[in-house]
Parts: sequence; structure tokens; C-alpha cells
Amino acid sequence: MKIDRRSFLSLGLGVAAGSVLSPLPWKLTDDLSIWTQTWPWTPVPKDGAVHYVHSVSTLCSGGCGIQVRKVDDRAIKIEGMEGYPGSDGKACNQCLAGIQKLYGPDHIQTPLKRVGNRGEGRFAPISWDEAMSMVAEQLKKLRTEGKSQTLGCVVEREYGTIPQLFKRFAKVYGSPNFMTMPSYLDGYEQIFKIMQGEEAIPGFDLENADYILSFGSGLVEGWGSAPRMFQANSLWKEKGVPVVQFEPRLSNTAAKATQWVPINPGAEAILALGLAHVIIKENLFHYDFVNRYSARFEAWEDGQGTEQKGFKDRVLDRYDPRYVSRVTGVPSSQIEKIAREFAKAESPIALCGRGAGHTPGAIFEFHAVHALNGLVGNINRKGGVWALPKPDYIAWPEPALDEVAKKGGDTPRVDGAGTETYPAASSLTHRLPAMINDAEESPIQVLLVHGANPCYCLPDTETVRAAFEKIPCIVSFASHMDETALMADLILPDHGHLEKYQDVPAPEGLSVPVIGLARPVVAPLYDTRHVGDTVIQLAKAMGGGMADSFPWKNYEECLRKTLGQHWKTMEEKGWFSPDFSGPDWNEAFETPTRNFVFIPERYGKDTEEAGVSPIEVEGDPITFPMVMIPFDHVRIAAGPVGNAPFVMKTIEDTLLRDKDIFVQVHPKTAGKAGLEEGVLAVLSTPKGSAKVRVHVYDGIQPGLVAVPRGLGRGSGDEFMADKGVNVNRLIGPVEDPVSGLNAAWGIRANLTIA
Amino acid sequence: MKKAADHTKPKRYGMVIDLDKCTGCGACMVACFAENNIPFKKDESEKLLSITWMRVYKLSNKKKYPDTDICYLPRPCMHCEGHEGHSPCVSVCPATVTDYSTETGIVSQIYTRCFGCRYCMAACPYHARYFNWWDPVWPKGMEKMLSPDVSVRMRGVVEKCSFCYHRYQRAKDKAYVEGRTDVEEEEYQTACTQACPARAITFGDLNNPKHKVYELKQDPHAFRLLERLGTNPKVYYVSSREWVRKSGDNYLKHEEPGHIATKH
Amino acid sequence: MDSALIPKGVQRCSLGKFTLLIAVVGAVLLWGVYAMLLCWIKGLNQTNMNDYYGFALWIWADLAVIALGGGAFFTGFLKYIVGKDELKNIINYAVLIGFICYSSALLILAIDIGQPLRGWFIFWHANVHSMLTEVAFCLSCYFAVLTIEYIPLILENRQLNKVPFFHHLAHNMHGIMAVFAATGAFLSFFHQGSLGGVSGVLFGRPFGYREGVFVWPWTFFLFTWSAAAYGPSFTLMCTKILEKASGKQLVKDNVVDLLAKISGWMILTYIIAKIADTLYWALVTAPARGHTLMDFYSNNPVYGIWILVLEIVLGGIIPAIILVVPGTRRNGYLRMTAIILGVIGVSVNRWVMVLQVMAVPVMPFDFWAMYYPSWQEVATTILPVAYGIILIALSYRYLPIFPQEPELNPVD
Amino acid sequence: MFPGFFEWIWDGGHMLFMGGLWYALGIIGLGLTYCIFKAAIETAQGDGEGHGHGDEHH
Repeated sequence: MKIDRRSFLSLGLGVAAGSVLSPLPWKLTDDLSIWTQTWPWTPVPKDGAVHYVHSVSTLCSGGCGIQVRKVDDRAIKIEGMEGYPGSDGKACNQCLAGIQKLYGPDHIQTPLKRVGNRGEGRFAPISWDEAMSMVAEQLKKLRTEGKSQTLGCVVEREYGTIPQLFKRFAKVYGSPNFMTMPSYLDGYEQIFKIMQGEEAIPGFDLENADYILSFGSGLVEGWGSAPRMFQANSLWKEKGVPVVQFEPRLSNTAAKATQWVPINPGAEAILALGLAHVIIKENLFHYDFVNRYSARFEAWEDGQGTEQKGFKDRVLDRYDPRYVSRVTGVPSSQIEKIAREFAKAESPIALCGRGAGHTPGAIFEFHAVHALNGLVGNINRKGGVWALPKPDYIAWPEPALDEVAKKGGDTPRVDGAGTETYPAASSLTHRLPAMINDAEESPIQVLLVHGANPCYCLPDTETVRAAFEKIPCIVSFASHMDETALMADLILPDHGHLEKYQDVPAPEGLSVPVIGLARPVVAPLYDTRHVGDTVIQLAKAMGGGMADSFPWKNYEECLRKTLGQHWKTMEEKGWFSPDFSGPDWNEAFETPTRNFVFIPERYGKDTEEAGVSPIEVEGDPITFPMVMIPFDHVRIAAGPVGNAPFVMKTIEDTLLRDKDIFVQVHPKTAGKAGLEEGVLAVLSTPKGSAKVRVHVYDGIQPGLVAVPRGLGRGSGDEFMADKGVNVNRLIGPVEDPVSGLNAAWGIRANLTIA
Repeated sequence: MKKAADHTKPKRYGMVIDLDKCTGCGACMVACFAENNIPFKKDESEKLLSITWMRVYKLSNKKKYPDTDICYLPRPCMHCEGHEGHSPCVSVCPATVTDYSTETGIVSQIYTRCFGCRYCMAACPYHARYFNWWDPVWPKGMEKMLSPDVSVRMRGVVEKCSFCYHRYQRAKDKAYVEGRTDVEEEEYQTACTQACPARAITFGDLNNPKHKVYELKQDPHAFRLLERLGTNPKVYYVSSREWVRKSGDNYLKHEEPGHIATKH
Repeated sequence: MDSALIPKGVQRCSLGKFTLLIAVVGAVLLWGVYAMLLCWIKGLNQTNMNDYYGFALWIWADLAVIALGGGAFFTGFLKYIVGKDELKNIINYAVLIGFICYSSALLILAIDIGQPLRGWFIFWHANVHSMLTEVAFCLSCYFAVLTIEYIPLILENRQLNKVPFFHHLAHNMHGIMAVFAATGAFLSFFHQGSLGGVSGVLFGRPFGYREGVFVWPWTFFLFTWSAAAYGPSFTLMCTKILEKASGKQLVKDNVVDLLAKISGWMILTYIIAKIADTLYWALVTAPARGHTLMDFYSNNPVYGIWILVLEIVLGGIIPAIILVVPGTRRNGYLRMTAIILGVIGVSVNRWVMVLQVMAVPVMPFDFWAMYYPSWQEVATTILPVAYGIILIALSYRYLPIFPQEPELNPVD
Repeated sequence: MFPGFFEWIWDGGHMLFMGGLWYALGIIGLGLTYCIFKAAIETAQGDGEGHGHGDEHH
């Protein structure tokens, strides 16, 4: 056939018509659409058998009781565990998103040895045997050199078998330097010691309280156990319990409160004493408690036989509402009104610990606030503040100490806690960096860090880093990469929080003691080792008396034996609550006079002379005309562990946008500095400066710059790392001269357009 | 509109959210993300590109210091009933992807049918609908956390809150096995309701006098968002604060909330 | 070289010059194609659209080109149904422009949807209550009609017409073109209207929402009307551009005048209806939902009341008056000004009905959402323009588009 | 789109919409078929040159 143009065209048309009429194009179209519905790069979750595992999450300080939904061997979702004390079926954001920490990319997978410079983040995997012998060798060497006291341990909290294993390790090794991270609980601990003569932890019967005075505590922003506090808050709403929030900034807690009372920052103690003034003056205090169970309310004789003014007269002399109003900025009419309402309530309770309580604050504040509770007699009573005994279920036999241990153990602590200067303190870890930096040779030669993240959480992180640079050997037991692990020489990774057994004395602030049991939800994913096992094995490797002090085969045996008869209950229920009935007032206090002491021994004179004035913050007002205050936000974890991706996703765009943190300033403050919403600015403090964005917020006192805590993580997964600024980098500690605690509530600052 | 199944009474699942209790903690969002396989990107701070079936808005009374006040408002899909099931989004979807069930009152979404025209997003005044601008990606290993109950959405489709419909199915299956025709109130609760630590969210059948929501929605302080548009949403809010109630809808200067006749 | 393909009796520029033009425009086209491929392969994250701005530049471009392409159906309607025979001298060009506009609209839609490979679900799982379904059906059908109207033109190319089958086919198609044109007008009426309905039915968006009759909001009718009114203006504008580019008069003045007059009267009646609609909306519809007119035009960096003035006064009243009054209409400059203002006016209307609808906050605690397109969106929106220029250039060069051209420009 | 398909409903809206649609499609289809067939027949009959150059059709 001759192919001319005509037949070619016809052929083309024929082919076109033919293929349209054939099923081929339709079939292809259909196949393509099916392909788009099953793209191979869009994961299809595998189905399987569903079951639940109960556990306790250790990601937050509150210790949320959780149940984990599993499909076959995969953990799918975390929910709250019904009936768990405090959290009762609920959990905080961090714990709810905990599975992302389990499967997330920053889970450390194997022991690591530093190969780059300190903090550079270059590590090489090594075997467990190698890692363990390296640590053991270091420790042996130090001990033979007679420098056992230069071993330091930093953990987040003191209680539970794991911190106690570290404490015991340090003790038998011969070092007093077992340290915990600062928190408002340190303030309460000291207050119980000096006002009630007790070694105790605070419990707050908030569910039964009927009037809440909060001196800047972020009641719904991470103070105590978050889910418990949310539920308490809802209960208050249902019962119409008044909540008064004193705070310079309209926080979420202030917004939820019945009444937000803006106050000059740092003046909380004065305000508390002003309230006390009204209560005393108008005879509204609890007569029975004050007259029969307290001391030094009235004038008293000191050891030298000199008469000292009592609490009553001191308060009446100095803190009349007009003066207090001037210092705090709270109108005196309001002070009077609140004081009356507070005193007339059945079970009023006053609380302190700023924000989520990451910084203790001045002991005066704790004293003034606790004195208010004393005035209304709401101590160890329904709806009041309880002094709970420290967890005592860990009853290991006293270890036998050899000469080195005794000698080393008797040396004064590096952080100064428990020394003559700060007798009531048990840990002052924020003082450690300065001590190291000021010394020629670091007083800490080997530092073991578990569960804590001092390089992120301690104030003035630059100084902390400098101090850590000076420590010859840092061993981290982190399960996830954090700022401190980055500074370590060796990382002996612990199992993740869903991969191990652990006792969790929890939840914080609950008025009954509870011990929860965290248990493995999934088998460990990587070549990690339970930190308890690591410590026990290290002790065994040290040999001699040290090995004998750790008689357990492994951690699980240690835990089972420690919990003894309770183990079964805990396995079944997930927790157990030791019997506790608070003693009556006549037996409750263990001060020398067996009374609640309004003016503690050591503090009497100091207060008398100096009075209580707001804690001054660092920096000169001319270079730094504003004042920076950190604040806690409930969607940002400010503790050792940062936000999981899901929680990052909940952060508002007025706190973080892309990599920029927002600081909050009042429109007037912004106007004065020529700043507008969203502009880039430089926030500088005596400790450093940072690039920030401005959020103009009506709910903040003019002159302040509020910075959210918990951002600016220098490590971790891509979802949280390098976003925003770590406020701890911009603020330094201010030492409370009496307690040694960090009393800083802010720092002077300046905010200028970038 | 699907007709109600024969043997059970038609339900209208809905929520009552107590804004006095809500603390804005965001646990509802986190629980929702985990329950529904919501993807997450490196940067989620651009909220207009961030998939949050449940989103907690922050409201302000816009007053000056110290009279400033704020309130949080969790916003799931409102599962609007509109007029006889004509919710704003259902009637506009060209491919019958989204539907109002007269059996449950739930507005469904068939991801594999959606071709991503986003008309429904334009129709929804609550911004409850989200588009998958990117392929969902889980870092290596993290796909282990995906729930088999909810399919993962592919790039290019719209998604939204389903009132955890898979939980309803699960509850119904259970009821069926146990020889019951109906699902009990506590058997079917959404993930956000379950997670809300303030117990601010109550979920149930608005038609059923035995369910808590039935009573709660009649609170004199109850309101719904943008009622005046006639969307007829099934999520109620309760607030004791007047300015919050007023923030729930648009009012002319002389108008007062509660005195406006609304459609439906 | 290609003289055998060029229609008899007309003069065309050299092939080299022509190729250069095609190459330059082709480069722009390729840029657009590259952006289009990016959107298809990487997804719509290439755009600056977001969850508040699900409809943006593309949907505006879609609505605008369809409104402007309305010249095809309305001129067809006037010629074949009303019987304005003079319009045969411009109908081919109107059809060509319509074809370009509609094919562009379909292409843009194919880029705009998140799952183009299953875009046909709109037909398969059609929800007849959706305005978009109506749009899709009528748009595709009317595109088929436009193709049918365009095919005989192609077949009239000197070489193709030598094929007897093509010759007969073209002849027969011309023979029953009135039927096609009538169908096209019917389809156009609906899809132009449905496009108006797209925002008009959004009762969740008080800025776009309008009341109406039965299932159709007022915008349904306003859109059809405005397309019929402004479409011919756009045809005239394109004619003018081509005349400028070719340096020849292609259509006689009386034809232009007639179409301009019709367009003018249509704009006038439309703008009266539009003003009535705006008043009713501002005074009744919006206040019933708690909004005042100024809520929609304040507290944001872009949308002020100026846009309403631009649309209605500058883009409506003024061109209507100029085109209706014979004296001003016959003034070439004024006529052109009116036409351009009209084209701007209708484009602004479509912009407002898409982008401002998205921008206005509805929840009282929400905010004005602002948006600017990404380069990929701009490139894919320019793509149809480049494609249109190329198709017009090719058609003009090789097809007898303008019957009056040989007469107006006799070749020596 | 076609009766009998998944989710097909016979209601007023459908009848109106689909009625209009198929009516339009029918006209277009029939018109096209008519033109093509007629052209094919005319081509076969060879009276291709019959109606000149059809300028009147423009």
C-alpha cells in the first residue's frame, strides 16, 4: 500500500479512534487512580492483636500513670491510666507523646565514646565491655589517688531506687557529692526543716481546699503533677472555690483564676506578709493552732536570753497594707479584702514556687507563704499543706564503708549544701559551676549524670558549659541525646522510659504518698542497658566493699527485693500507696519546742535586721532598663527532656515561629523601644544576648520582658533542636544568702530592634 | 445523605466543651495526633500549614493591662448539621467525598476519593479542614507508632476530625458481638475527650437524654460558634464569661448574644 | 517557506521572524511547564496556598479566563440565535479565544487539584449538589463544543482543506453550527453561573454568600451576565492587540462598534444588577450574620473599600457609559479605555469573589489571612498566556480567522 | 454518573442535572456523528468539489 499523506492521516485517526474505543485508556486511568490511593511511599500501618500495658511515665516531673495501646509488639498510643493517684486516667502532653521519644531518632542506640571536642557532638560507638571498663578504670584510679571525693553524681530527683543506687554508689565510693537538680521542692524541704523540724516533702490537699492563694505558681502550667492540677482546677470551678493568682503577667493560671492580681515581680514575700498583717491585726488567724501549736508568734527569748520580737509584732510593725501596696503594686484595699476572705475560708491554702517551679526562689518567700498557712492553721489538715515523710520503702542495709569512703565522705560538699553556711540545704547544684570555674583544678574529676540535664537546665548555661569543660571525665547515662550527654566523654545509654522497670515515687505535690511502677512496654529496641544494672555492675567492677554493698544480681532483683511484698500489688495495679495518716498537731512538729515555729532559729535575727525586701535581680538599670522574667508554658517542656514532635506541633505561633522565639512585652514597653508585633529584636542581659521576635501582649506589666522557658534545645531531633533560645543562657543564679538556693526570678535586660 | 440504619434511633453525636475548665494545655491535640496518625514536619510553627484536627485557639478580650483576659477554645470539626444535613462542606464537595450521616451525625471524609480541590476548605468557616500539602513522612523507625485503625492520608487530599469514627465502629462491633444493638455512652468517646486532663470536653449523643451532653448543652451559658451562619454545629461551648460567649459569633454593635434569633 | 500553508490573499511576516516570536514566547511557556511539573511531581507545597487559602491565584485565573472567554458563547449566541450576522466577521476569533481560555482553565484546574490523576472522580462520584460538579461537567462539555467550533477552522487550512473528507466535514460542521452554538450557550449559561455559585453558596463565608432563587444564589446570574457582558470586550481587546501586532486592520469598524455596543449595554444592565446585589448584601444579608459592610474592608493591609469602587465604578459604570453613549463609543481611544477598564473590572470581581472570600476572617477571634503567590503559581498562571499567544499566532498565520482581512488589506 | 452505579440516587436534583447533561451530550454527539457520516458519504460519492470553497460559511 502506498503511504501518502491521506492514508497516513487516516491511519493516525484510526489509531486514535481505536485506542479511545478500546478499554486500554480507561483501564490505565483506573489503574493510575488506584496507584494514587496506594502510593508505596505512604505507609500502611500493620494490623495486629491489640492489648494495653499499664505503666508510669517518667518524662514529666509529675509521673503520669499511663496505659499504652499496643498492636502486636508495637506501641501505638499512650493514654492515662484510670485510677492512678493524681493523674487518674489523664496524662500530660509530654507523657501522651511519649511514644515519639521511644521510636524517635534521638534515642541513643549504643554506648558512645567522645571522639570530637567537648560538646561538638562527635561520638564513636563502642562495646559495653569497653565502656564499662573505661569507667571502672577511671574510678579506680581516682580512688587509689585518694581523690574519691571528686566523684560527682547529678540526678534529677533524690527519690526512687535508681537515684538511691547512685547515692549509695557515691557513698561507698567515698564522695559526698551526690546532687539533685534545683526545684521549688528544695525550698519546701528547707522550710519544713526550719519551721516544722521535719525531713519532709510537701503535699497539698488541693482537692479539699476552698480558697487558693497562689504566689506566682503556674498551677495549670506544670506546677506539681500537671494532670492532677488540671483536674483540681476543674474541681475548683465546679465547687466555686476562689483562686487568686499573684503574678506580674497574665499567665494561663492567672486567666483561669477567679482573680488575677498583678504584682511587681519579686515582691511575693512582702505581699504574703502584708496579708499576714491584715489577718493578725483583725484577729482572723486560727487561735487554736497559733496559740497551742506554734512558737514565736509572740515575743520570745533567744539563746542569749534577749527578748526577740515575735512574728506578730514584726509583721504588724513593718507590713501594713499601705507599705505593702507601695512595694507590691497591689492596692491596699485588695490586700485587705483577699486577706479577710482567705482567713475566713474553711480550708484556705497558700502556695508558692514560681511557674512550674524550675527555680526555687528565696527562702523568705517560702517562709512568708508557709507562715500564712500556719496563721490559718491549715497544716496537716484536710485541704491544707501536708508534710509527707520522705519515701522510706527503700530500706537497704547501711553499707560498710572502708577508710577511703569514710574519709572522702566526710569532706565538705563541693556545692556547699549541708555545710555550716547552708545547713538546711541538701543540694545546691546551681552553685557547682562557679565552684569548678573558680578552682584551679576541678573539684569534680569524674561526673556521673543520670536523668538530669544540667547543661540545659541550670542557670547561666555558658558558665555551666565552661565548668563542664574543666571536668576531666563526664559519664552520661542518658537514653536520649541531650545537651549534657553532648558534653560527655562516655555515654552509657539507659533504656528508654517505655523499655524498663523503675519505681516512681509520684506524683509531685499529692497529699498522700504513692509509689508507681514503670515497666517495660516494649523490649529494648537498641543496645542499651538499664542504668540500675550499669550502676550495680560498675560497683561490682570496683570490687571489694563496693561490690558487697550492691548484693543484687541485677536491677530487677534489687527492685523486687526493695519493694518486697508490695511488688505484687504494683505489678497488678501499677502502684501502691503506703499507709499514711498525718499526725495530729500535737505530734506533728519536730522542732525543739515540738511546735510550728513562725520565726525559725537561724533566720530570726537576719529577718529582724534586714527586713524582707524584694530580691534584687542582677544587672544595672541604666544599661538594662527592662527586666526579663522567664515563664513556663504548659506546651513547652522545660525540664531535662524536651518536647516530643507532637508537643512541638502544639506550640502557638506567638511563642515560636520557625526558629525564632517570641518574647512578650507590654505595648507601652514595645512602643518606647520602637518595637512592633513580630519584629526581630535583640534581647540582652548581663549574661548574654539573643535574637528574638517581639510579641506585644497586653497581659504583662510594663517594663518586663517575658521569655518562655524550654526552647533553644541544643540537641535532640530536628523537630525541637535549635528552635528559639534557652532562657537559662540569659539568666544567672542569685544566691539567697540564707538558704543558698537560687533566688533569681529574673534579670535586668534590654530589648532593642535588631 | 445516608439514611439512618433501621433498628437504632438516629444519633447526633456532639460535644460540649467547658471553656471555664479548659486550660489550653493542648493534651487534646496531642491525643488526637497520636490517635489519628497525624503527620508532623520539622517546622509546625506556620499554623496555616499545620494539620491539627483539633486546634486550640487563644481568645483575648482585647482589653488593656491589667483588665486583659484570655481564654482557650478547642476547635474540633463542628460536624455541622446545617439544614437537614446540608453542612457547609458536604454540599459543596464535588465528588461526594464528605457526607453527613443521619445515623450518627458525623461528617465523614473518604480520603481515597478526595482529589484535593479544597472547595470544602473554602466552605468551612471554622478552618477545621486541612490539606496534605506534603507527603506524610515519618522518620525511620517512627512509622512503628502508626495506628492501624486510621489510614494514613496521602499527599494532596483534605482531612479533618472524624470524631474518632473508628472508635464508634469498634464500639459497635463490640456491641454486636455482645448481642446489643446500641453503643453505650462510655463505650464511644473521642480521643480528645478521653485525654482532656481538665475534663472540659464531654462527648455523647445530643439526642439522648441519658447522655451528659444532653443536659450540658442546655446550660444558659452554652453557645455554638457562628450559629448565625446557619451551620448548625454540634459542638457546644460553655463559658461563664460574657466576652467569651460574645467571641463565639459576630454581632453588630447594638446586638447582644442570646437575643439573636438564629437559624435552626 | 511555509507559504503553501498560509491562507490565500493575505500577507504574513517571514518565517524567521515568526519562529523568533514563537521561540521567545515558547521560552516563557517552558518556564510555565517546568513550574507545572514541579507542582505535579512535588505537590502543591510548591505554592503559597495554605489551609486558610485553599483557593488562590489559580482559581482566580480560572474564573477570570472563563469570564473573559465568555465572548465565545455570547458572540455565538448573538450570531446564531439572535441573528446578528455581522458578527460572523469576528466569531472565529471569539471562538479561538474561547478555546484558549477554556483549555487553559482546564489545565489550571488539573494543576490546582491535589490529586490530578484522580481528577475524573468529579465525574465518577459526582455530587450534583456541588457547584463545582456543575462547573466540571458544563466546562468539559462546553470545551468539547468549542473544540467542535474550532475544528472546522483548522480544517480550512489551505492544505488540510484539500483532503476531501476534511473539506466535507468542515462544511457540514459549519452547516449545523447553530445547533452547537445553542448547546454551547446553554452549557455556558450554567457553568458561568455555577462558577458564580462557587462562592455564592458558601453560607459559612458571609463575604461570599448571597441569597438567591431556588438553588441558585444571585452570583449565579451575575456571573453569567458579567461573562456575557465583559467577554465580548475581551474579544475586542484581543482583536485590537492582534491588529497592533500585525499592523493591519482585521475587522471592520461597524463590527467592532456593534460588539462594543452590545457589550456596553450588557455591562450597564449587569452593573445595575450588581449594585442592587451589593446593596442588598451590605444592608440585609451580611448584617443578618452580624457583619457590617466595613468589616469586610478594614483592618487589613490590602482590602479596602477601594477595591469595591474599582470593581463597580471604574470597572463597571464608567465603561458601561462610554460604550453605551455612541459618541464616546466611536472614539477609538475611549472605546479601548472602556474595554480595558471592563476587563480589569471583571477580573477584579473574580479576584474578590475568590481571594477576598478566603481572606476575610469569619470567627471573631480569627485574623485576616494574607497571601501572595509563589513563583510556581505565577509561572503556571502565565503558562496559558504564552500558550494562548502561540495558538493565536499559529492560527492567525495559517488559518482564515478574519474573513474581512483580505478585503481590508488587499495584497498587491 | 450513570444510573445503577455505586451511590446513584434518583432524586430531583439528579434527574435535572443528569437530564440536562445527557441532553447536551446527546446533541453534541449526534451532531458530530451526523457531520462525520455525512462527510464520509460525500467523500465516498466524490462530489468533494461540489460546493466550492464555501466562503459563505465563514
